[in-house]
Amino acid sequence: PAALATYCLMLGDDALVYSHRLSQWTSNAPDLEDDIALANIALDLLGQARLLLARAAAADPSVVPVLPEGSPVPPEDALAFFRDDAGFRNVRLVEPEDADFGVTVARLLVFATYRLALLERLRSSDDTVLAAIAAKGVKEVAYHRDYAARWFLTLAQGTEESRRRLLAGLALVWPLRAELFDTHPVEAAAAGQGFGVDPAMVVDEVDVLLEQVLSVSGVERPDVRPTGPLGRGAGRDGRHTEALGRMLAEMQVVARAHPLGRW
Amino acid sequence: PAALATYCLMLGDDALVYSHRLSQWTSNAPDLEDDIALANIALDLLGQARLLLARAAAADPSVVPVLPEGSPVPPEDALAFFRDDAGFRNVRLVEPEDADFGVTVARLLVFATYRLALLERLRSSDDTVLAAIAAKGVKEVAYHRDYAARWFLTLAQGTEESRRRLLAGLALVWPLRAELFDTHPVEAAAAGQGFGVDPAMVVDEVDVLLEQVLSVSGVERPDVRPTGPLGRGAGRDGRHTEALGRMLAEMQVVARAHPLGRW
Amino acid sequence: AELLAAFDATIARHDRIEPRDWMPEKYRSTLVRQIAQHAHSEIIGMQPEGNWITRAPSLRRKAILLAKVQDEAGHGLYLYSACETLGVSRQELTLKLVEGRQKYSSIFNYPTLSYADVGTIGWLVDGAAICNQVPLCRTSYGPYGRAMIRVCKEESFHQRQGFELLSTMMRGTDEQRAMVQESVDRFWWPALMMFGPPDDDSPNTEQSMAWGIKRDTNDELRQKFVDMSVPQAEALGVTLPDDGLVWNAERGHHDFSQPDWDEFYAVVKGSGPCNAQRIAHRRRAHEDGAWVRDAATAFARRQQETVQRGSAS
Amino acid sequence: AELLAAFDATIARHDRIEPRDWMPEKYRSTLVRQIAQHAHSEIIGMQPEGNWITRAPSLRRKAILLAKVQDEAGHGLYLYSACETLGVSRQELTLKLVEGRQKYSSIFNYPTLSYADVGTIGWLVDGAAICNQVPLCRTSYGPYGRAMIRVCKEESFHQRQGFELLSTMMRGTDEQRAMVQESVDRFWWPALMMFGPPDDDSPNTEQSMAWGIKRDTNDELRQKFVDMSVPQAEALGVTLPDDGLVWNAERGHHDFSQPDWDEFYAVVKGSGPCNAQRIAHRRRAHEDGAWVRDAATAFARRQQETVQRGSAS
Repeated sequence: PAALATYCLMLGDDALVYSHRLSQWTSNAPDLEDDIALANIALDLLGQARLLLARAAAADPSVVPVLPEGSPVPPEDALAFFRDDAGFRNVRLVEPEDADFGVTVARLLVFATYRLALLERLRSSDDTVLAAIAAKGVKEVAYHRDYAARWFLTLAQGTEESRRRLLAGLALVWPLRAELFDTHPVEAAAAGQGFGVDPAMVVDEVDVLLEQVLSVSGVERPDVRPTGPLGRGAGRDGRHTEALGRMLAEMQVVARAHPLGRW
Repeated sequence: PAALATYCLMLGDDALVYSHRLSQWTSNAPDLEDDIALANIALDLLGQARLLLARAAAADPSVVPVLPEGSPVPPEDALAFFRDDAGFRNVRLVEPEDADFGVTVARLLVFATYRLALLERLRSSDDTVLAAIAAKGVKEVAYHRDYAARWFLTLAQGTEESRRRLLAGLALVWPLRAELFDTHPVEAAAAGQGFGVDPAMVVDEVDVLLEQVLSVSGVERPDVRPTGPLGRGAGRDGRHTEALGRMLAEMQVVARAHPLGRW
Repeated sequence: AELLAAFDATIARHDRIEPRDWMPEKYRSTLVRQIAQHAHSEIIGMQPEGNWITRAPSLRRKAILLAKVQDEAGHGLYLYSACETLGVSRQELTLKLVEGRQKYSSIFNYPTLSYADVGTIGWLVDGAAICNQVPLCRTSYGPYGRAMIRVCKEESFHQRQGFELLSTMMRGTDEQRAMVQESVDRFWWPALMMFGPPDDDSPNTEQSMAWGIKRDTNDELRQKFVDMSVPQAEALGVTLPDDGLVWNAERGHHDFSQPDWDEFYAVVKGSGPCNAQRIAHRRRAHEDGAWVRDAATAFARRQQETVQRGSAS
Repeated sequence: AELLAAFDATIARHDRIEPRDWMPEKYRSTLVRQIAQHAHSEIIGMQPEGNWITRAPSLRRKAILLAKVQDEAGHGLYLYSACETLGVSRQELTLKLVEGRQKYSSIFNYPTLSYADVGTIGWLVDGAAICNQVPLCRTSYGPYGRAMIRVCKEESFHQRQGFELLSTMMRGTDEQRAMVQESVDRFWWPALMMFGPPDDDSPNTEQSMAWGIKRDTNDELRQKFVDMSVPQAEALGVTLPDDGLVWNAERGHHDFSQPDWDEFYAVVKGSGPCNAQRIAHRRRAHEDGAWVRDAATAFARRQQETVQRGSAS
């Protein structure tokens, strides 16, 4: 149950943090249609995050931060708003704030391709709750991937400027890709126990899918070094980028000011 | 003493908030010399803020937020880190985050011209502490003004792009100018009691000084409406822009997480 | 003259004018101005609430808020489409907005300063908007009326969500209750101003009513809103900040004080607390997105050329 | 040959080479590379600490931190000036930095994750830097040596401030003590790596020492740093994360474990946790500032033209 809870936090935090980043596009997107689409993606991921955090709390209540007596804060919110950055288990790919739409398209393509491959396998999880979450998520994330792939092609083949920005964005995102497939002991245990997926099992599939999008767009893989771990750990161990702490300062400010609040 | 404390908070919060905004240029400025100069200005204002907040706390300890028993947090920090946005008494001019150096130069020019005029008169305050703070501040802010005026001329006469950005920045800042001179009852009381300055008394002087910089730079006053109050109040009443709450979320996050901490 | 007679007859029947129908130029331009303002209001209206998406204090509230702001973008989209049926493009209207040549609802020139404002905007601002808009579902121009039906349905839902947020907060801590009251104090008067100036000062009302673009006067709608809000405020346990607010049994309505109409006109003219900020935000987003829209256009053109070359060969 | 003899004699006397003096090309290029790397390290080094300026938990600490990061910018400035005396412009070096063609100290490729990191960087990172740099005050190239004297003086001050922050936090709450320990755990090994690879793997050391550019070997300096840090850690009450760290009475030094040199080489090659982020930040700031620098250049040119026209007439 501890491994199940941590595994759910990993998948849930990926969704939660990335949803937050995408939600920052609201009222800032290049066009109304994209404002709506990005909000949709953020909403889908937020929904997945809520189910996954709730599953984590149910599997092992000890992962939920303890709040003052009488606090009506539900477990999903205690997890989202009362953990410090070191308690988050997401990969670092989802943390940075994007400087422009080019970075967003590149990041979403990589993230959605990876997550879709995971969720497809996770539909046959031994944990029926996880399997159900995955089944719902597959439909959503397939759309996210298509949206990103469509824009990837458009920006790559649009104007010189759009191509330049897309390539710059891809170069920024690409180094964070390796971490996705670097199996964490909890992921290994989750796969071993039949409720999770070892991400190393999807590395080739993701690679082929990304290669297809890149090649149809006429884009080469960036020649950049992967971002290494921090000492012996990375995002899944709670070792994050500087961006996460700043993000949480904003995300958690109201909730933390009112630990006994009802919302 | 209540009026003295509030008056000190007004001048102190102007300096504190603007210092914070300028400090965000650190490692982001157009050139090393400007990185250093902007940090210097931020440091000067931070120094003024500390003296003014301390004076406010000494004049009327009831303005200082009450912290948990045993908290070693000094009054200046209780005021800076444990008030909510509605407790801040700064003008709204100093709150927004600047999108580029053009806005910063325009804002700094307006702010420093205004503050210098205030501090010059405040040197003859009946409150000897305030008078001393002002005497020190005049030398500092005179430099801030010169720095801004020099860059204003340079950007206005530099390239088409720099002129365009400077004018856009000026148009953004200009509407927030009227509030500076809109005498608040506390400012009126401070002037009446001989320890403060009625900002309405410096409106013409500031206007002439700004006009000089604009005219030597060949820049017209922007044709924009002043930003009005919020209901019957504005910054000096604790009615701020949306930017301040976001700024405080970041600025106060560590201090608030450790109300009993020593730093 | 024949065309005008047919138009007048349609209006008299309370039937709908459709895009292909002939219409007087003044009717068309009045509609364009009104629908565009409405569309702009939805788009600018995303900002004050959007300001709190990243700070929503629970995941449920974050989802509700994000979905709501997304709905506003959707409303903007259909309203711009309704305008396009009258021959004006979204691009053109957006330029007018960011250059300050077309207005949007003044309520969005007030800042959101606490999470309670999200609830208050839902309850009072969406509530006032609904009072204004429900009659527009029966408006004479077809595409506008149909857009309004969908908008109103979603806004009622938003209004209930806003009320529900406030009512949950009122069952929370003392601080939360104070936050709700402070928020209502700030938004009550601007909400009353949403119905526009008193009828005596509203010169366009008569013509708009004759054309069936508008169906009630400003003061009628304002009264309706006050009567509706008083029992809701009681149910919440908040005090509406008007000493003059009392039930008048004779009129069968609440008496209430007039908002500060000087403030109203100042805000309309551009001196609200957030006018400059809202326009600057919209302009920045529009300009920052230009390269993406250009890329999409260039890509579409290239695709089309490829297809054409293909069919030509 | 005569020139070379004079140069060698100056070096042998431990006297200083000055910009106007003849020097071997290899000496010049080695110096440029070393000084540029050092300058870049100061500039990139602004980021990890700058990350906490807006979140400093007291106004006093905010002032100290802001002043420190500002000093780093100042150090960068004199070091770039020292490079300019060797005929290489700041602009040129900055381009090499943002294009990844010149290195900076790998320590700055680690993130700062809590406010304790500000203290740890002062204590350990500046401490290690001082061990590396004090000998450079006597380095053979005059402008570099003089810059280093000023840099070292300021860095000692920063080091004491860092230690003082940690020691204050250690007298605070349990959470603060845990924060300090966690920070020291993260930075200890990277700090040891700051002295470079073991002497056996450090091919350039010999030539640099012969030229008086460098005065101690990597391992000598690392040992000195460990010996210095152990009693300081005890005074603070933190544990250095090395089970192999013990006093060796025979050597009169502490024995200690080797850091993970694979990690070191990976980070040097670009795979540290923040390499990409640091360079992207610097590049963005440089590009965002281009229009301002262009304006200053254009303005200066115009001023000069005006003066020239004035004197010509």
